[in-house]
Amino acid sequence: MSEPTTKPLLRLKELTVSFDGNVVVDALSLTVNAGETLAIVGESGSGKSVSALGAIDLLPSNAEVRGQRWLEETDLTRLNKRDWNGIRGNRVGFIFQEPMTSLNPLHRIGKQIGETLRLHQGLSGSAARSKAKTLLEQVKLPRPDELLDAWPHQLSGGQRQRVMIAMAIANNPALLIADEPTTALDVTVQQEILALLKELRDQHGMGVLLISHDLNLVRRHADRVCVMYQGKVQETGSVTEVFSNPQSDYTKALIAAEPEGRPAEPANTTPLLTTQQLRVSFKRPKTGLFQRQPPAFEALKATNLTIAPGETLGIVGESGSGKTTLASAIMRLVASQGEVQLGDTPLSQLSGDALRRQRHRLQMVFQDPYGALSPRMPVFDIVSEGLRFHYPKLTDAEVAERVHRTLWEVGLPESCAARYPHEFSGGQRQRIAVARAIILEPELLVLDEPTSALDRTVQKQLVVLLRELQARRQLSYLFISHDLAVVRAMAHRVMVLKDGEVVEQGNCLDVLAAPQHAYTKALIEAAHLH
Amino acid sequence: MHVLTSRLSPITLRRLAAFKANRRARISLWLFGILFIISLFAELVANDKPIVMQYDGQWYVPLLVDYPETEFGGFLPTRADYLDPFIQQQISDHGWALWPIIPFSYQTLDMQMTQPSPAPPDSRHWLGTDDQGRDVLARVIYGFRLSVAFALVLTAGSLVIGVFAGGVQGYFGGKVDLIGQRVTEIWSGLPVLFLLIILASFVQPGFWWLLGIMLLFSWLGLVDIVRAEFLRARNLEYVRAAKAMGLPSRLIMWRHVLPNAMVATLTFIPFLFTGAIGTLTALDFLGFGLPPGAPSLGELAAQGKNNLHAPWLGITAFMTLAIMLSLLVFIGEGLRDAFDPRHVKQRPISVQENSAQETPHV
Amino acid sequence: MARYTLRRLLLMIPTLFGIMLLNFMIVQAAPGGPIDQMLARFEGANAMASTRLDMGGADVQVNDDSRGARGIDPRFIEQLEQQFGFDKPAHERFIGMMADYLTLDFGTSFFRDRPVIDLMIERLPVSISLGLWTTLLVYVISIPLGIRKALHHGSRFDVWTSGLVIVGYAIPGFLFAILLIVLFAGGTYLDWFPLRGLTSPDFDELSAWGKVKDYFWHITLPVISAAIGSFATLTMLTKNSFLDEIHKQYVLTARAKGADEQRVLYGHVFRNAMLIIIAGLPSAMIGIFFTGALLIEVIFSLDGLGLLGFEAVMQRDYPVIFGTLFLYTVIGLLLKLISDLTYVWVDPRIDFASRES
Amino acid sequence: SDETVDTTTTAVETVHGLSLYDSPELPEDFAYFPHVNPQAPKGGSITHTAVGGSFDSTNPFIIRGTPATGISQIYDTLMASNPNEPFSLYGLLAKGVRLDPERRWIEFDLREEARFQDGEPVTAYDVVFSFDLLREEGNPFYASYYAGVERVIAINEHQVRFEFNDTESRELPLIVAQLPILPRHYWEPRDFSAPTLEAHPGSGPYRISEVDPGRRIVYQRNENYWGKDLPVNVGRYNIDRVVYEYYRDRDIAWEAFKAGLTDFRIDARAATWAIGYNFPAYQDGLIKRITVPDVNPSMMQAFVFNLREEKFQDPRVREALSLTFDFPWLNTNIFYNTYARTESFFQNSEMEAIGEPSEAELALLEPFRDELLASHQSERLFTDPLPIEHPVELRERLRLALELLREAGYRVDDGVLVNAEGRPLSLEVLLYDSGLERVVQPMLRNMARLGIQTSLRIVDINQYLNRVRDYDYDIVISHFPQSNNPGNEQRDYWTSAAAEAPQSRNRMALAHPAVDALVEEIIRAEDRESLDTATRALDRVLRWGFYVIPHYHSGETRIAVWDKFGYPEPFPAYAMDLDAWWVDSEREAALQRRNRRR
Ligand SMILES: Nc1ncnc2c1ncn2[C@@H]1O[C@H](COP(=O)(O)OP(=O)(O)OP(=O)(O)O)[C@@H](O)[C@H]1O
Ligand SMILES: Nc1ncnc2c1ncn2[C@@H]1O[C@H](COP(=O)(O)OP(=O)(O)OP(=O)(O)O)[C@@H](O)[C@H]1O
Ligand SMILES: [Mg+2]
Ligand SMILES: [Mg+2]
Repeated sequence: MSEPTTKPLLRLKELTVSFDGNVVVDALSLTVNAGETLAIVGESGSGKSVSALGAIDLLPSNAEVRGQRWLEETDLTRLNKRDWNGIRGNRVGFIFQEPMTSLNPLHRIGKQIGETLRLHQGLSGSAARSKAKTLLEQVKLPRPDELLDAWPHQLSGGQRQRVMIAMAIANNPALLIADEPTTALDVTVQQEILALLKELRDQHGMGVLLISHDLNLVRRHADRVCVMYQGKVQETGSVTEVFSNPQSDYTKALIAAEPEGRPAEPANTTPLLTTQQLRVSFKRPKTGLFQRQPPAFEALKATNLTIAPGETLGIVGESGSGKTTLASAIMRLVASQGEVQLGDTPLSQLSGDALRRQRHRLQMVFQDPYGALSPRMPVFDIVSEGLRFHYPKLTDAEVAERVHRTLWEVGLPESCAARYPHEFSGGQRQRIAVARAIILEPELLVLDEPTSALDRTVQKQLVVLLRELQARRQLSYLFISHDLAVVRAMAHRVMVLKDGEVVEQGNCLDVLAAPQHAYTKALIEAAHLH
Repeated sequence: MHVLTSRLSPITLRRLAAFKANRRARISLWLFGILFIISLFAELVANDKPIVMQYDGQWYVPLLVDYPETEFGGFLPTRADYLDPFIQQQISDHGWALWPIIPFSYQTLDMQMTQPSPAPPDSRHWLGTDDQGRDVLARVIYGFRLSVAFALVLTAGSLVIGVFAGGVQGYFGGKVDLIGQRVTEIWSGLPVLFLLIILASFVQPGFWWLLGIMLLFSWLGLVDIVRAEFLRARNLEYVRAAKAMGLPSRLIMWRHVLPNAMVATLTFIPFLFTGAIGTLTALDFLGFGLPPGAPSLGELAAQGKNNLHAPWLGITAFMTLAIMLSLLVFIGEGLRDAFDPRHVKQRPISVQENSAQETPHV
Repeated sequence: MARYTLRRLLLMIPTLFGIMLLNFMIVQAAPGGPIDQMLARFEGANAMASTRLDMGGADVQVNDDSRGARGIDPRFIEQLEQQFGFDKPAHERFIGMMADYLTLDFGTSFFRDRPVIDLMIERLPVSISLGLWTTLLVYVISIPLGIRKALHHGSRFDVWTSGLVIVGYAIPGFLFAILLIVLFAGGTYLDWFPLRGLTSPDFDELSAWGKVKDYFWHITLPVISAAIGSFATLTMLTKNSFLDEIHKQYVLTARAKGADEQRVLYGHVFRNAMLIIIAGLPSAMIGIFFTGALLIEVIFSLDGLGLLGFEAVMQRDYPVIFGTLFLYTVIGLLLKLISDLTYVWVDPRIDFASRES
Repeated sequence: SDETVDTTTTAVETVHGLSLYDSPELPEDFAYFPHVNPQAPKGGSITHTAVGGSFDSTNPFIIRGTPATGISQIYDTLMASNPNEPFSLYGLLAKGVRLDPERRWIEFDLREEARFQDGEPVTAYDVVFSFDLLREEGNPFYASYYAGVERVIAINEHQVRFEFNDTESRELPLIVAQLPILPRHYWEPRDFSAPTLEAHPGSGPYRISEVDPGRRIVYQRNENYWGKDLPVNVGRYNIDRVVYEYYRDRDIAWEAFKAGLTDFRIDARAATWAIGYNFPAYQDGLIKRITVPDVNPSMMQAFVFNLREEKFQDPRVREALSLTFDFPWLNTNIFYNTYARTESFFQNSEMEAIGEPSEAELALLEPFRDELLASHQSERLFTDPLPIEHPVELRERLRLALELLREAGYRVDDGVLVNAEGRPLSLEVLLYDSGLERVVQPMLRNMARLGIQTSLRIVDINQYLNRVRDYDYDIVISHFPQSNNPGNEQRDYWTSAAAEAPQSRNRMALAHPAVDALVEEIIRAEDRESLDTATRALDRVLRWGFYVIPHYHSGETRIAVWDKFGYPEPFPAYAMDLDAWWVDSEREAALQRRNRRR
């Protein structure tokens, strides 16, 4: 680890943020020095993202920001729009928490990265393109040439996150604010990205404000840490200090929290879900409207799997390896070849109404919770909708009761029912998405990275909740995650995907303990499981 | 009030609050409501017969009952014309009458005009008379009611049909779209003017006939935009999520796609509304509109053109339309705000800078 | 996409056929045909369509027959029927007409003895002038205005500009046109602009610059009158679409990149917000070209396509009715296809494939 | 031509002019028409507003195309009429004329110096050609107009002869004398029946100098006009440029006049005339308003009952309905008191019936006494003076109307007027011009007070014509324009034969033996006196029959001009004769200076 200098880069003093009078960040003060990584950790919804956004004036207009902010010698509170444009993207790079929704859906990847370069380096045309390509290579995006011409919706979650990172570091910023930068990345890629950031930090003396709930990561990559709880700073200090000697209760709880335990063994082994030779291919991005269509891209190669009632199948794998695609194929949300059978029902042969009638049996939590929530629906409607439809007999009061209970179970206060999705933190939105799915108590629940935005305490709570549901109702889970600790706590069996192919599968503990495939080995190695 | 608010769900309360916060919208809604209610009771406001009267000690309610002139000493056994000077003389000799504020109905020809019509506004005719000697204000009041009713039904009708047709085509795509689109194309190719001409050769086209014919075509304008918005929205993640939840297409369209695909449609509603009035105007103007004599704002506008020396006709038509449209647009904005999840209380977006400046610096 | 486009192109044939057939049937069914028109002319009641638009003036019914009409020779009617082809049954006429259209022969006007296509070409300059400048003016003003209004939603600026465009919308275009003429071109107040036409009589002798000046001098009032009512919808649509997009996450990303307001608005939000507006442009064009300006044309004595079509309808000049209808329809269908392709171009996520219900 | 020519020709005296009944007033050696100013200066220009929106043809003789206004001034006719006499013609292209006393033929001697504008001489062959051309390829109107002509023969290059098969009509010789002569050499190779925009040559005082469809047509005075010194032309055709400016919209045309873009305007509207003249140019005295008393019978415009309808059979019903038309109210409140009630079908002429019927009239009427008593249900026709004095006051009119209706068997039942069988009296007025709604509505309102169920229907003109042709209406507005010389057209207006024909002008479908006989009497009339007697008798029959509800007329033409013209005063008795106007160059220059300054 490089020696952090003491040259202060970003200083926040008594930063207070409130939404329509509700204080969500209360007098936050912190300093990020050049060449140093300051991590903010804390409970989901504690105001981490809001503070970061507040620091560089990116909050929506119903937010009120008070307090003082300096970037080196610049007083950030006194900047006008033009000054800000010179700073943002140039001296301050920002990686947003929700990579899935943060890219402009109507601009190609190359253009979005190129724009940053053009704005601050004046690069354009082929120069920008080749620089963009280099950046994509740096963030380990596969097929960079092709993906430069891809639209954001053609990228996997992790790929989009890496595009965000590439944009943020494109101009070698002095300060990088990284809000959960690696949530959608598998551990190996995560390692490489963090190494890249470290390299930049060391080379250019970049300061990093890292927001993360992954304490492992924080411990290994941050110099100092700041713990937040309910909008307030609990404690600040060097990583070693805080981790070895936590002061506040919350910090203690946070450090102690670790997904643990094992799911109950399924009673039944007749498979609930079977897939046979399930395959998905996508059209490759085209550069022009009337250009020839390049050959299809096989995102998921013939996959067979089974899940028994009450069983959890964990899916791990490289980012972009086809996990989401597999889930969507099982859910019959993308066009696929091969067989999917749920119980006795051949899902893959159904369509229209017949398929729809089966849908309440299997539910899905989408990887991109923000995008998957109707922006004009208040949370109560979002959560209750499926219930009302699938159980029309329930009275209004019963529905309300179940909605509130479910929200409470995922750790959201009842008061949030009347709010719209955009008024939540990333982790809160993720929990809304989970609540919407579990309230239906389906037979099979497909969970695509359901805990990526959650801090350990909430994560633990959710894992417990899911296991409890499973035990009670014999639910089956298809559980996709990069977080091997969570997978270990949830899954009976795991399946490892790479480049659209299953490279290894087996009993969860066996695989984790004795991986066969080189990729799995690397993965487990990088994960630093305890 | 409290009982009511407590029964409403929090989100409805929140929307109400957002609407109320928009002062313009609130005032516009009130004004529009008042105007519409006044026009609903037009018969009480502007009429050529007294509301009640007493004659030779007897009570009469001419507003509701037609009395023959012979009741009041005349010779015509038909409905009395209370504006006839003879009858007026009789009434004042034998009793009294309570008149509406404007003693003319939309079709009343003033038989005792003081100047040739179109006459400028004066104390007798507050907005003057038109070129047939009818009171403009009375016509505006009745015309407002007629136009608003026409526009209301037409707008609602075209919204329902247009959104449905556009939505279905956009959402399902494929053959539904391909065939639906061709059908709408053929449909929109129908010669409206000729249909009206044919219609006019069978019947005297009245309110409902015109409404029917217009309804056949007015929705076409909406189909394309709704379809475009649905085409886009159906690929969004939350629509996939709704689908994964097992909702039927109609619910997905209704609850998920539509609210997010309604920007253009919502924007157009006030204009559809006035557009409907405009259509009526144009039809009247071309002579395919409401039967002669009907209180139509279109006819007023046409009269304005034909009587340039009587500017109050054109000005009245214009003011009526302008006020009605402004009110509707402002109400529309209020509704938009109310349903906008990100609605911020009437503060320009550029506050970021302001708030930065407010912050005291050290 | 190429296959889809091809399919659409092929489908245009039955669509066109359907439209023509329906129109043919309906138009034939309407009372009063070209023969009646001829007889009317003969009787001296020249039913020029524009009198329909310009009525209510005189105190006596329009009639300029002073020769004293006499009975009509039935042979004359027969002769007319032959001349117009009405001696043949309707389906033969229709098939004949469609066959002619295949060879792009749109026939000759009953009353003017000019090929329909010539009549249209002759009127094109007026329609294009009006349509093009009006559309341009409207788009150039409304879109930035709408964006500005979205940015300052609820501010005083927002309110008064709303008021302005709404008043413009509410004012009946023909009244406004007359008002402009009275104020700026009549004998009562100012006399700045010409009353009529597209160019001056001495246009051909003017220098190039003089021609340009003369043209715009003539077109100013008509364009303003035609445009005045169109600002409102586009402005409000722009505003609301922007309001809808401006809070999305990607806008934040763009801001975080350091893009200035212009870039954020025009480079990022614009494309997302403008789907409907951009895609609607082709149809807006056709609307303005071919139908929009009937009354404006009458008031400024401009002979455009709008008037041609309306007069043809009023005079039952079938070749002109069907010829113009055919051309409009073809252009309309093509523009519709283009606008569909624009959707995909604007938003690559859009496709036209079927979604199972 | 090789036709055999009747040699009786020479026996008939050659004369210099023709008149309908008597001989022409002016002597053979008259120098110029009495009303003209022979010293009128030449030059200047006059700009008219053309009506009709646009034109697309310069050929006014065919049915296709919309012809430009004023084309006729490029053609000379055989003879020209004197505006000071009811119907007298003097030689123009023809220097002499011979009319067979039996009216079997007429011959014209053409002037040798007559030239077309392209220099070619005007010959008898051109006359023959023109006649045949118009009759065969021209507007079918000509075929019927000239139906009484058997054939036309060129006797030699300068003599032409028209032979008639209809020797009854006194008018026919005069009608052919007004035949416009078209150049054969020009038209022979061309298709006459197709509209054209060419500036084709005539022989008249003006030639087409600028054709700009949709905008204007300009006629230029022909400096070398062959006939400029002819007595019929002296002091006329003084203005160099005659321009017709086209405006599609009436109001815009009015603005154009105010702005000085046109300088001559006939005001058709009472309201504008009464209150419209308050703009700067008028206030500065640059515009002059002239009212010219009407010189021809005022046209009868009226609501016409369709007598095919059972309900209008009873004259008492028709009279009662007539009483509901409250003209004084209309005139005061709508028309600024500028109109007068039309009473006669020959209003404003000596042909109008006034007072009690004269002996001569009675002589014509007596043979039909029985039929008339039956159809009119009263003797008034024979005894009462005209005009019919209705009560003026509305209530009194309604009282009378109600009485009449009661007499006719109607009664009011629960506010509704019903006949003996209990069927309500309902009627519909059919219109295509919504501008006249204001004339109809007050009447309908008064009818409603009698308990009649009324409605007004405004349809587009095509449907209107269609329905009118099929007699599918109760009441329409129609016109009966009359010239000073009523003739054949009267058959079309009134006779039972016309009532059967689908295209006739007998809109009321009137079929009455007395009327039929009177019409023939008019056509046969040998002199003015007997013509007037016959028309008066007809007028009486029609008026006492209440077949129409007459409207109103103005009795004068309202002209507004930019003050630069000179014109003959007093105006000639039988036509306004704009051709005798001239331009005062000094005033014109002053106006131009002023307008340029603006
Ligand atoms: N636009 C908004 N309007 C109202 N409240 C908001 C808005 N955005 C965020 N909040 C609230 O502010 C609080 C802090 O949110 P923030 O996004 O900073 O949380 P976070 O610490 O980043 O959590 P996570 O780890 O889940 O991302 C949350 O309680 C959230 O509900
Ligand atoms: N609509 C699409 N069109 C083209 N390619 C696509 C599309 N969707 C996904 N892909 C590609 O398919 C591959 C698999 O994507 P998928 O989303 O399944 O990855 P993943 O395993 O879920 O990755 P992550 O962990 O990053 O979410 C990726 O390379 C992606 O680029
Ligand atoms: Mg966050
Ligand atoms: Mg994924």
